[in-house]
Amino acid sequence: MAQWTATAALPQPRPFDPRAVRQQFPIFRARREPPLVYLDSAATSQKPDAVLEAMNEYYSLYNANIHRGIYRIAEQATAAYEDARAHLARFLNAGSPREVIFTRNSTEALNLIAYSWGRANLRAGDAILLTEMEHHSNLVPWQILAAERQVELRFIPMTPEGELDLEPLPRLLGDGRVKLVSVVHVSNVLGTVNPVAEIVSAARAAGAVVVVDASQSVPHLPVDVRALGCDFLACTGHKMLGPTGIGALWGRRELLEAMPPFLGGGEMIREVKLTESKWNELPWKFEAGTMAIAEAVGLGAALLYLEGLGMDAVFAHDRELAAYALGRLREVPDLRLLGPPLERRGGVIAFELGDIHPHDVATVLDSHGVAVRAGHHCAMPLHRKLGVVASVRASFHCYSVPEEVDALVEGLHHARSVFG
Amino acid sequence: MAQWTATAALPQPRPFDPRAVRQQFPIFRARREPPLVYLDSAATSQKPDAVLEAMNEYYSLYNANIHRGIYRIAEQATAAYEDARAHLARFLNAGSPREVIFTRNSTEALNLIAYSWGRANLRAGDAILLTEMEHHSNLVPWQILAAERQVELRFIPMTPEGELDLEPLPRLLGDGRVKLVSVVHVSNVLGTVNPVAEIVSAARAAGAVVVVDASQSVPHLPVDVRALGCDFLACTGHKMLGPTGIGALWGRRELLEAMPPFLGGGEMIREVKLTESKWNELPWKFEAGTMAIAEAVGLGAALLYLEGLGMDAVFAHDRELAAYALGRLREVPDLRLLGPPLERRGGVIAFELGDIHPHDVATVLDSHGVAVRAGHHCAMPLHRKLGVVASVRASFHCYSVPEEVDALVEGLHHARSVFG
Amino acid sequence: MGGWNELYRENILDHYKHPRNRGTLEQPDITYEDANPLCGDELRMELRVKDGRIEQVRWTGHGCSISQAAASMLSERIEGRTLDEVKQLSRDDMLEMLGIELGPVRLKCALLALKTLKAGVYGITQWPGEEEEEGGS
Amino acid sequence: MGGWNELYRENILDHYKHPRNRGTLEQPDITYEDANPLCGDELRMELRVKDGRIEQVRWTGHGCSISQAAASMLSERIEGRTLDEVKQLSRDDMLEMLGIELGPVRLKCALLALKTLKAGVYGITQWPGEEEEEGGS
Ligand SMILES: Cc1ncc(COP(=O)(O)O)c(C=O)c1O
Ligand SMILES: Cc1ncc(COP(=O)(O)O)c(C=O)c1O
Repeated sequence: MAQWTATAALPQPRPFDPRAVRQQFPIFRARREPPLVYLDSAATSQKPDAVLEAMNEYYSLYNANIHRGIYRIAEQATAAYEDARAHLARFLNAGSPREVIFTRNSTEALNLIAYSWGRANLRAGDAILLTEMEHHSNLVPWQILAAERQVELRFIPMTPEGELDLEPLPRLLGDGRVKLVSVVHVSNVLGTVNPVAEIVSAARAAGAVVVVDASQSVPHLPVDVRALGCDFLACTGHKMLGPTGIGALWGRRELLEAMPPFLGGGEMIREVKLTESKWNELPWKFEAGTMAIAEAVGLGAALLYLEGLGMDAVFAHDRELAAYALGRLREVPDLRLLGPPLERRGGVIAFELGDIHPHDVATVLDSHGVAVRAGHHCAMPLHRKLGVVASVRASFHCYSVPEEVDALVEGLHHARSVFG
Repeated sequence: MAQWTATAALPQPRPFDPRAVRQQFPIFRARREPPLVYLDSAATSQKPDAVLEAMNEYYSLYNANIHRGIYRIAEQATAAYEDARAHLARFLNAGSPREVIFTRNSTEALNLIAYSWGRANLRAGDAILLTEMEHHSNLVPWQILAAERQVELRFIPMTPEGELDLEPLPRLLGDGRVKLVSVVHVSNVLGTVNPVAEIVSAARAAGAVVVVDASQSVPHLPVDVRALGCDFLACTGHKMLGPTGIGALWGRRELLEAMPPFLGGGEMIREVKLTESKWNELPWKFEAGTMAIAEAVGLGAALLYLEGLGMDAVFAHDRELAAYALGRLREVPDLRLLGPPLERRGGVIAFELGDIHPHDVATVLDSHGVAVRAGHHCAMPLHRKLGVVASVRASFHCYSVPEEVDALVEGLHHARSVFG
Repeated sequence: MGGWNELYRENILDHYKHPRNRGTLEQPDITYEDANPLCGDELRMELRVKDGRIEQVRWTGHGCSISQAAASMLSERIEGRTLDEVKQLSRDDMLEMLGIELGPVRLKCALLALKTLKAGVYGITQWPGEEEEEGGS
Repeated sequence: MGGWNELYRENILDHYKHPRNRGTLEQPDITYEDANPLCGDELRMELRVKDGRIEQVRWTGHGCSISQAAASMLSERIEGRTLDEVKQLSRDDMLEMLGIELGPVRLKCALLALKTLKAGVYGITQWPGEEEEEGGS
């Protein structure tokens, strides 16, 4: 699987038919008037039958607690859970399933790094380097850590077009105080695909550990942790056609081995005495209490589904729709697009419509059945930097079709007529 | 709802028919040979149709991310998620839904207290009081905290019958150094129902904050946080007919308000700047990132189902089966029962069978279709105290029937003949 | 497609496009600012109070049509009323003024003005309506 | 009800009830102890080695029939073999000796003896079989 970055040539994927795909998602088969035009996949994706069936099958045939049971359904459940882990490891091209830790979501994965690696490795005077386009989930955990440990936060700046400005990177890394760099792979607001591999090599050369927030990339394009060269990567199931309640942290084995545990209890322990305990091996050292078993099974089914489509094809589809949408949105008077040119973005488009508040735009769109997000999309600093309070965001996945873009555009004209 | 404690009189519940209940659980309708005899409900419960249907409905009709969406299905999803919270608050007789924080499981709930309350309030020289019968999840988080903060761990001892010995309690609390007491409500190994209200009043009189690990009580008997008088309570969805991936922490509002956040990112923030943030109000301050939405909806359906049975009736059913099982198990030669007399236990029975290793017992039972747990059930110190390496555990829920106990007994005779 | 019609019924659009009492006071007795940062809605209320009665109201802020119309409507409603009367104003009163049904996110837009007012007058910082919701079974 | 039959086939029960090479050595060259605390299984292996060849094996421990039978079978298998041959022993070899199919929990019982042996001889502390599983795509 080739790693797509902003500069690499796109492979020629075998396309799929989004209309046929759409029929495999129960939410789009449900009749409603007006029909559902779902343009909020960056917030959460819809789920195909295969994912719901896998979870129903788990609950209906082999629901049992894992790792300890010596009976058939417990063994089945354990195998299914661990298969999902191994599957995700392959999906990310990780070196071993042991490097994949299940969490609730990306946010927990990022916090796990901050609590476990961060508290063990950062000292007063060290620095953490982030970017100005981070989602709050890749900002607040570091703020909390920084305040606790007198660690400095630095930021790779963002241009007015919503791209990272790497020019100051050598200076930002130059004094050797940066011990950790954490960057978003694909912006959840602007769709910008960041040159992560480039940042990684600069950061690692400067002796820093690199975290990639891949919440928006893993669901939409081929991601290969070894090609990226990073040390940790966070992703989240519900954005990649999987269920809520599950996400994952991938980490380099040496780093994970050396880290203290995060949450205590359950499977993460090897031996417990009243006043001390020995930790279990990876990955269980970081999985405390009964995990999201059905959700892991569901995530495994989502991976299989995505592999069936091909991640190259998913990304090509997203970008094709983005191209169509950018064209059609330019027809709408007073509409101001945010973010980079098509070549450097995925299937996410944020914009403003005159001075109509995004909430009002979204409400009018809702009356057309069009679901978009309005607000700051958990990226207040990004919005502040762009000088906008809030924006409207449309985002796609494999089931999105051009007619949905048409419905969006029609709704926007309508919003203008209401508030004009 | 009356709070059942070891000493209170049992209310007269309206009984239900466990055979009819059983038919509402798809796993018991699935044909298999031998049929499933599920005696591992203390590890995880099975799920009724109603729970699976609620989650399927969510995914098939209104799957959307919550709290931010201004479109119909996002509003439906938000309402359903918050309804589940309010429902759980009522179920526990909490003062407000704001006091209920969703977590992945009990383990995370207990860790949340240790990280947030513990790190803000405990100083070197303070003490934490636990018991010798805790599940690892109510032991290891405090061990980690104790090691970090030079805090002493103390333990309420357990008698050889598996009951708490409260005699030394005044001495344990006497020097005023105990700042936090955390006790299990119902033992997951022995089924012992602990006199929590009594411990709570002694602990609070001594100025300590009290945590109740209600993982095994909330699923099986009426639990009223105000009647218990505790400060925090942890419970877990998958043991109470709900899905995996969701649990809850209940806490007194004043305490929760004063606590710093735990995980950073997502809904827990009110305002984010690059280097600082303001926290959101309760309960969202403690809910970071996309939560387990479908799972909250499923948990709500489980609560409704349990309320339909009546928690008094569930507990009466568990105890009736326990009485039957204790009688039948006494027929098996060389079988040694662990734990207290029937009057002070719920539907959990642990035992040893001669010197046959529990794994071997469980394997023979599995060949009869009987699912029991064999091992230390995440309670190594308890087993060490009782002088046993491991035990076999059978545990019930509302769908358990006497024929399952018969199958267990038959399998145990068989195990004796194989290893005898 | 009744949604927007209903939601943006003329009254709201009228207040949004022609806000009443928008502005500031020379020497307000009570000033309070609040925001719903999740939406970017911000509101500042200024009151002149005499003998427990609100003589004058002015507000400034920015946000969506609902939050702005709500501030405008509320300001009309409270002028000349006593502070005690203000305390009685409930979430339902506010929604009645607006005359619409709202989902959870936009409910906060609708209630920001009332929240700001009550915080300024009584230091009540909860969202209107929450006091009532609570109290257990 | 074939499960227990198959699992506890006579061979395993025979080794469990009549363990071979159980005991300790006077002056072992290699001693290693390991445990699977999750099950309470514990094992201690003692070897006398000469010119890279295992001259004598003794083991002690307690645990379930599978872990005890595995230790007994393994001890018979390695006596007289070279340390290099021991290194070659795989998880599949062990399972072949036992002659049964096992779920994930009991797999660890079955492999404890081999793990202890390899740790003692080579300091390999992984569960047998894991080396092979890894390495990515
Ligand atoms: C008494 C007790 N406490 C805590 C837990 C941990 O629950 P969970 O694994 O759902 O976090 C359990 C369940 O195994 C339990 O029985
Ligand atoms: C870039 C980015 N990072 C992190 C997150 C957080 O994901 P989750 O809410 O699943 O933890 C999101 C999703 O909202 C995101 O888009």
